[in-house]
Amino acid sequence: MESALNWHAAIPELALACLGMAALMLGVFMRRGATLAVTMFTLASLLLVAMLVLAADAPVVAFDGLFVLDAFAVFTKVLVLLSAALALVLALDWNEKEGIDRFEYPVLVLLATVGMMAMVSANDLMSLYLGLELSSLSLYVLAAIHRDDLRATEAGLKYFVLGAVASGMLLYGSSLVYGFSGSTRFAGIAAAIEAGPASLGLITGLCFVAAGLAFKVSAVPFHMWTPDVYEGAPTPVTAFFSIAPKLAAVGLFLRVMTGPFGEAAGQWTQIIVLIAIASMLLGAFAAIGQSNIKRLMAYSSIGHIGYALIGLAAGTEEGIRGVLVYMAIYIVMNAGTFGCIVAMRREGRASERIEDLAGLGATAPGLAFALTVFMFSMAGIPPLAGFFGKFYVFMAAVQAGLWPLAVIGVLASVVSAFYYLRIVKVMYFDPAQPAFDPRPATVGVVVAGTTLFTALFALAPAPLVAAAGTAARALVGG
Amino acid sequence: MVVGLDHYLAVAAILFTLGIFGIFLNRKNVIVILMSVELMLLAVNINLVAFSAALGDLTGQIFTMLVLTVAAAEAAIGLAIVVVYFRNRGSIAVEDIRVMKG
Amino acid sequence: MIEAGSVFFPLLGALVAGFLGRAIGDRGAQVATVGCMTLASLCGVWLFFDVAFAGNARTVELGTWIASGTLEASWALRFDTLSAVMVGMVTVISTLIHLYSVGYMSHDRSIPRFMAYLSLFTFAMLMLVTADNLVQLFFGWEGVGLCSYLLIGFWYDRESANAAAIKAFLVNRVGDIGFALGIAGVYMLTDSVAFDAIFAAVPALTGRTIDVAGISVNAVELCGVLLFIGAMGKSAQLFLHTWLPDAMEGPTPVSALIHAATMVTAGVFLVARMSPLFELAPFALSVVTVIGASTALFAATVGCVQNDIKRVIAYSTCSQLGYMFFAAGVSAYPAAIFHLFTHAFFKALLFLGAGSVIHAMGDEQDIRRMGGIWRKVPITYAVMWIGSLALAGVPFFAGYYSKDMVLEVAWAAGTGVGRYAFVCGILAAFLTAFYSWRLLILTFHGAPRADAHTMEHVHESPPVMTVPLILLALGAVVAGAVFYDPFVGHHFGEFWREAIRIAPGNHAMEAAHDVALWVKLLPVLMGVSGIATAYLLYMVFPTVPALLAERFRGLYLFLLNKWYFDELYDRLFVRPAMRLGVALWKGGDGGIIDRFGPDGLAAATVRATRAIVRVQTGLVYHYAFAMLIGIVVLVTLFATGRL
Amino acid sequence: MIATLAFYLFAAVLLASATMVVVARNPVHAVLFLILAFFNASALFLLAGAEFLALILVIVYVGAVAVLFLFVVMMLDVNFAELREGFVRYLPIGGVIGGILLVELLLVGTAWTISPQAPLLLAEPVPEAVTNTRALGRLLYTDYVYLFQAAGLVLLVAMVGAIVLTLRDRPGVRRQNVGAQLARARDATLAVVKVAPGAGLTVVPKPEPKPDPEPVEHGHGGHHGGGH
Amino acid sequence: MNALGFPLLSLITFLPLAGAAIIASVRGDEETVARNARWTALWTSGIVLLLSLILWFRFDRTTAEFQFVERAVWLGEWGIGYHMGVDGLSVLFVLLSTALTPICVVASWESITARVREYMIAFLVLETMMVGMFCALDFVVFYVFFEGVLIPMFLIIGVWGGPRRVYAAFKFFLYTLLGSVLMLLALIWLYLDAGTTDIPTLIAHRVAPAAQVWLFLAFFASFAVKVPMWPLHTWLPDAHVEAPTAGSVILAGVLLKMGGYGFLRFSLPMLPDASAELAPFVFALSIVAIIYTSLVALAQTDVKKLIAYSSVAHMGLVTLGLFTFNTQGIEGAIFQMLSHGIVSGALFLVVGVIYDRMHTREIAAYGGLVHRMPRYALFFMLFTMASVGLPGTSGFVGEFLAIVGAWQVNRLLALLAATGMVLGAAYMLWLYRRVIFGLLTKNELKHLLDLSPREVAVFAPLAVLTLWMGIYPSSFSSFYAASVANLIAQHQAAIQATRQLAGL
Repeated sequence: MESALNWHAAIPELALACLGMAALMLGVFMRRGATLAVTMFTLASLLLVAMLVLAADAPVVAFDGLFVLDAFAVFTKVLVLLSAALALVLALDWNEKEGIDRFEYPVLVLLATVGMMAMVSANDLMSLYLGLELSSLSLYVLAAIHRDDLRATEAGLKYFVLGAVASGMLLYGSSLVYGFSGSTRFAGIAAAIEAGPASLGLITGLCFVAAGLAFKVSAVPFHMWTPDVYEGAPTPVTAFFSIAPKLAAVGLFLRVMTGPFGEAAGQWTQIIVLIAIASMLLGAFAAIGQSNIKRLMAYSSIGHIGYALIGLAAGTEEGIRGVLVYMAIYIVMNAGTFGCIVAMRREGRASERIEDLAGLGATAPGLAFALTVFMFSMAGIPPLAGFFGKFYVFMAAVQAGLWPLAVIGVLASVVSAFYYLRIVKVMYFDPAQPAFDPRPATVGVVVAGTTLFTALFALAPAPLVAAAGTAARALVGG
Repeated sequence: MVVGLDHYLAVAAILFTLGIFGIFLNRKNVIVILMSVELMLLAVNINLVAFSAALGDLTGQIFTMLVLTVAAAEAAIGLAIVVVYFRNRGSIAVEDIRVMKG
Repeated sequence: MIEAGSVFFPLLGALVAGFLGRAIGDRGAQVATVGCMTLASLCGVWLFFDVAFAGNARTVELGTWIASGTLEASWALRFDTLSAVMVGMVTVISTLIHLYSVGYMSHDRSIPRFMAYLSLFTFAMLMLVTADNLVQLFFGWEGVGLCSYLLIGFWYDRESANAAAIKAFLVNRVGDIGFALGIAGVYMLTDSVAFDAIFAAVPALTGRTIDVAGISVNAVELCGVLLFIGAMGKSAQLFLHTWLPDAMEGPTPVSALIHAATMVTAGVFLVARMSPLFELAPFALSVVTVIGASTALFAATVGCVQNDIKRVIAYSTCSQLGYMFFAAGVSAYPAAIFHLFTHAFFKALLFLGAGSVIHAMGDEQDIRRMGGIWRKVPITYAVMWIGSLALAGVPFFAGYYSKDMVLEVAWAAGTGVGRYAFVCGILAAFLTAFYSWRLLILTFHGAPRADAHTMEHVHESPPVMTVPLILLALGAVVAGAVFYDPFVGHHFGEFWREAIRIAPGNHAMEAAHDVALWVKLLPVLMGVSGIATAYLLYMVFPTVPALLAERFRGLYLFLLNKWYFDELYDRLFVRPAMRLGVALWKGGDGGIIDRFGPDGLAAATVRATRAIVRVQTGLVYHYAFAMLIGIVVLVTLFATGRL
Repeated sequence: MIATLAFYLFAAVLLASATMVVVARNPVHAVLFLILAFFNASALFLLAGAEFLALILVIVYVGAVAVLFLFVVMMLDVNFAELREGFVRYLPIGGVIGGILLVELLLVGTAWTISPQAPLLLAEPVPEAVTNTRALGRLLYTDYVYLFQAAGLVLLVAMVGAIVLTLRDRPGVRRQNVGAQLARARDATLAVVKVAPGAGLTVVPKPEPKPDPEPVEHGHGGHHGGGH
Repeated sequence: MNALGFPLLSLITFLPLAGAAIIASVRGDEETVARNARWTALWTSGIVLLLSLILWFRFDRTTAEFQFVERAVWLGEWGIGYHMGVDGLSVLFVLLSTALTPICVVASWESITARVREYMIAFLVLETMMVGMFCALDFVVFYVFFEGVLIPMFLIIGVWGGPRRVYAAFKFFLYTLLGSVLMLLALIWLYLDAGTTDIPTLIAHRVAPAAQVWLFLAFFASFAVKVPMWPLHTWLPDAHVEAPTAGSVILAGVLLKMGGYGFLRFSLPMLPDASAELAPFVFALSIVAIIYTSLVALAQTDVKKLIAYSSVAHMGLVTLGLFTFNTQGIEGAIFQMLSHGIVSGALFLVVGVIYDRMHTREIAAYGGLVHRMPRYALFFMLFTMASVGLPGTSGFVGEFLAIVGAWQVNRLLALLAATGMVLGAAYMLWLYRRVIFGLLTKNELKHLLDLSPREVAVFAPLAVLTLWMGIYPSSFSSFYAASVANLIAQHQAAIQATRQLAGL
């Protein structure tokens, strides 16, 4: 057990937390234009910290084993920071138009990001819990930040209640794991499991922990909050929800299942398989009937989590790599898609219905093209980026011999292609509606960037795959 | 510790189950749900403390402290959300919270 | 060059008339095609003598066509006696018919197109007969089929013409299945499609069997039968004959050229060409004989009661083709080709004569509305007589030599099927003479049955039509006598050389010269009595035929309706195919595949979606309950999984 | 023996009051039962030897959290609610599922075995001869300072969150602006007017009020205005 | 690189994308954009065609080796890389794709008036996908292009299609996607088994016979839908009918070939045992396809649907030929695919001509067109005859060879396959008769104009190709003869090896 404090491993987190507080002060003491300034400050902070993360030398175990910084954490953190930044950019204009341009917004996003970074670096059940709660609490508030909007507050309430239940489950599981293994350190738990047949208590604890984490990644059957929260929360918040916390939660899920519980893989593989199958199927089927695009994206994200979990179910290095590649691509696609959704404003009001997109191909060809790229990519059609994510997770599944999972996965992807296509259909085949309001430059930049990434990923997929491979190796060992 | 760990665990288990029951059998108002969550956390704390005592390890107690801290923060945020929701909806009856569904 | 010229001049003519027709006008097109045909026929005749009589058989390779593994079919012009005979005959007759068409079609709207089709047809026919491999033969085979289709449907405004054209094409295609499979079979046996290689390889194949749907059959026999099925289609033999009478929807020169002289005889040519193979396939030959003989009789019976002048001749053609086949069937290929050769002259003559009559009568084809015009169209009348005499086998006309020969070889073969063929042939000879004179008498003699207006305008055809008639009549008179010796005389082998191979055991040809006298006389006797019967019934007692028709009404209708083959096929194939098509479309594709396939899946998906979405009630406690169920299931699974 | 009895007593009261929290019709009663439950839990902590936590539970929970609950319940003036039919309808299925869970958890509790490795894995064995509070404190501020800081951030988030959600600036509320008050010049407020004799007070000219130098901003101008 | 010194195949593949980018960057009013889009598309596809002609001249026909090979690191994964090249099996399909695209562009010149820019972009992207697919020598690269085709095609059908375009587009997309995702799994399995997705290596790789069946079925799911084989064909009539003319041309001309090419490139060489074992199953489906769809075609009242069903029947002959494993069968199948690409494409263009004028595809709405449109009738006749398989046209060679191939495997099979000769003639001639022949009685038809010079320019190259392929097919078959021989030799060796193993 490391006794050194090694606090420098947590410099990015510390820096971000301090910058967050500075941002808070900035917001408090600035009067005019505070929101813009704080947002810019926050963006700068996020990018700065991303660089800090990249500069950190991994692997380091810090704080008496509470905290770990390895390639996996670096990979995930960088993506979390980037996606948080993307979500913030999307919020800039939208919040102002909706009258929720409060400087606490970026601060909360930043604090949530700190929590997420802590999550993916967690090496102990307690740091796991604190990181999780730090991000969750911020997210609850963000969901309800449009406090005069019934749907936003309902979203916040539902998210909070269910989130609290989930964290209760996670905690209960943590307590059992602690009790039966004698340690909260991941290494200790792993050692305990390795030592002998895992006791019933430990296994039950594992179940509860898994359930709590499954809630965070919104995997079936712990997904029920997702559609309502996605629909109700302000669109930039939904965008944020669908990328950064998702990624962090998946990262955490991966770390917990492969780290402390890695030795019990034989026990949980089938569970993950079941959850993955259920998520893929539900994501595919439930989205078909939706008329609200945010709700549709919620189901879509549930489905995507199902695919990502395929890699976890495989449990191999390739599987983890697949998950990471998948999530990285997923984040970009989702950021872009939500960028398009943010741009859906007509006569000053946000529109969320899929029918509102009708004829977008004629009225806003660029936006329609971008959304088309994202939809086909999400459906997993090559040569767009989404295909490669699927390719890698399915490769892991096939390698692990998880044929039912793979077959159901590809079939579900066909079903899900249906509703992605429907959006394309509405945009291109249906008669045009009045044009949307001109979209702000910030959104345009995000959408353009993500579109380019999604469309051209096929040209140079190697760097991302290699980085994910390194990260995966750090997690499950060479 | 004077009584066996299993007793503590049993109490915690019952308490936890009660908390869960409170959540999905409750039709009255959301605050009761928040209170049920508090019960669940309490059960966790009992577990942790009991394990801590049984193992002779302080980690459990540290964990409990953290849980208490977070639970307080959670309660604050939860109640704040309940308040803003009440302002919008004029009700916090659980069955009224279903603008979004499907 | 001569070789290529004889084949490709018609193509040149066709292309010029077809593509430049608008530029060079009707006259230009006529000149171009007739000119090209004349050149071709000069080449053809020269080749006929050079190859057949001088013995300079040769093959001109033009290039590779299809090459796939060992299957190599080249574009080649093979001139041996058989081809040379055909080339000479085809080019000459085609030239005459081209010439005739200039007059006959002079009032048509699309003369260039007609001339182009005719020339194109001739080209295809020449490609057929000069093929040195089965595939090129098939090319010509299908090419003539296409032209036949185009020419039958030449007057595309007419529904009946279109229907007849399609019918001709489709029935031919049925035969072509046999042909194509026959080629495949031959290729598989001999590893080649070129004649020389096939003929070289065939003798080694005797007794080789091949598996067909689990049954082992003699491979050579199978190929023979399949090839003969192809021949049946093209030559309108029984069961696949139905298209030929309908094909008379085409302009008369077409009937003369395609449906009498050349194309329909391609089947006979095929059997003769494949004689080395057929000689090793006695069963296939028996089939050929039986089908040929039956067709000869069947078509003759139908011909007796038809009222359309061209249809009568068409059935007659059908019947004569039957003769040729049964001759071939008893291994007397020279006799078959000889009959083919003479038949080309007199049958073309008959058709063109009929065309002249139709022309004179103002496009009337029903002999019941003719009569009493013989004085007005003397040349036509004369040539029709000549043609009929030749057809009936009256001595010293062309038909006499060839038909007698055919009947003699049938008898001389000495086999059961040979005897059957002889009997059928004799009966058919009687009927042939009968319907020929029935036609002559009803058309030219008796009281005029056309309206006065038509009668006024009855006139002899212009020279451009009568000259070809006369030339053909000449052929119909002398072709038999002149070519009897080389074709089927005692030394026929020196004439045909390698072109026709007859197995040593089959000696019908030789024996035919030594048959009993009654065998030689009987056909003539039957012909004469047929003529007499017709004279009695239609000239002397013109009321009797109607009475007979009334008396034997069933038989009459049976014959009139051509043994109800069309109706049978309609019921058996055409209508079921259409019904099946609709059923498979609506029921199969729509009702089953789509309903349970994509559409069914889509509907099921939507149902599943509704059910799943219903779970998402929006109520927090339901959500929490779902989580509870989830955790319980997880724990239970884990717990029980460990037990 | 007494301790055992005490355990059963406190545990029984704890569970009973927890049940009442769930089923009480009056939310205020529910909060009060919650407080009772906390007290009993605190007692159980004591029995388990966690004095510091026991006191924290009472002080933090009862003193702050439970009171906050009470406050909100009263503020929102939630009506008494009937147990709706849903309760009865869902009770059987809910009961079954919940029952299974309970059985499973109890099974865990009773049939437990601590991993044989556990003694070796203990991160922080209870030190001898140090009070519970001191031991905890030593740990919290040394090895676990990371967690301590993180918990602090959690509280910060809670604070920011609660404020951002619930604080409202009511437009039109007058606020004391100390700076403005101090910066006020005499000239701006006082006008010495010579009143012509006989003219009366009818035409006293008022000085033009200066425009507010810092207009109250919408939204978040008030966080530093006090009140929190 | 390769003998040419520059990456020809990549250039051919990706040049259309450059064209698409140019079109996308054009600004201006609608008319300007449309005009620019048309011309840019024409120039781009024309240049691509010219470049691809280098293949025609520089391709070494004596070898079965891959030529013009290019390699590059791509996924970073060991065994998966960017690998392009052509051999005899694929080179003609590349040419077919590059030849049909400019024709489609010209054919759409006037008939597409809405969103011309997007239309032309879609076609150029489509060209990239098609060409790339035929050039790919890495399975993953192949898959990327294979699936990528769906995107532009979906849009082409959906945006510029007929009244039921949405249904058709979805059916097309989902149906084919369903098939290909299963292939993806097989691809992955193969990769894990062989450690590479490099096609030449995979061909040399031996897969355990037991696994072959599963892989075969997975491949089959993809290729059989694409071909399409009965009973997976129902997307085709819908897609064809609703697609705009040029879309139908590409669909019939190239997209259907992707299935046949897939069988040829993957199923046959990589899974020889399963291919041999399941050949009867394929035969049965092919025969059903030939007869069933021909009968259905007979019952059609819609011109395009009739031709669409005829495609299914013709492709039935292709699958039949492919699985005979003899020279004639496979060469016949390849030739039939090429010929069908030209002929059915031409037939859809033929339909497009009258559809552009009359805006109906009902057969009953036509009749007697020959009176007004003799040139049109001529072209229609030529392509009809080619479709019927008349010797001298391209349609005959493939059909005949396939039947010859089938005969060597099974006589009954050949007989049933040959029935298509009759049925095909029946529906095509009947169609021709109803549309072209007869009296011109319908008033609205009386003012039709014959083919414009632009339309003649569209048909003339196709007509020339049809006749050229029919009269001198050797100039085409010489491309693939060596490759087919090699394929068969390898197949027989593989079967032999399996037998020996089983014998031991």
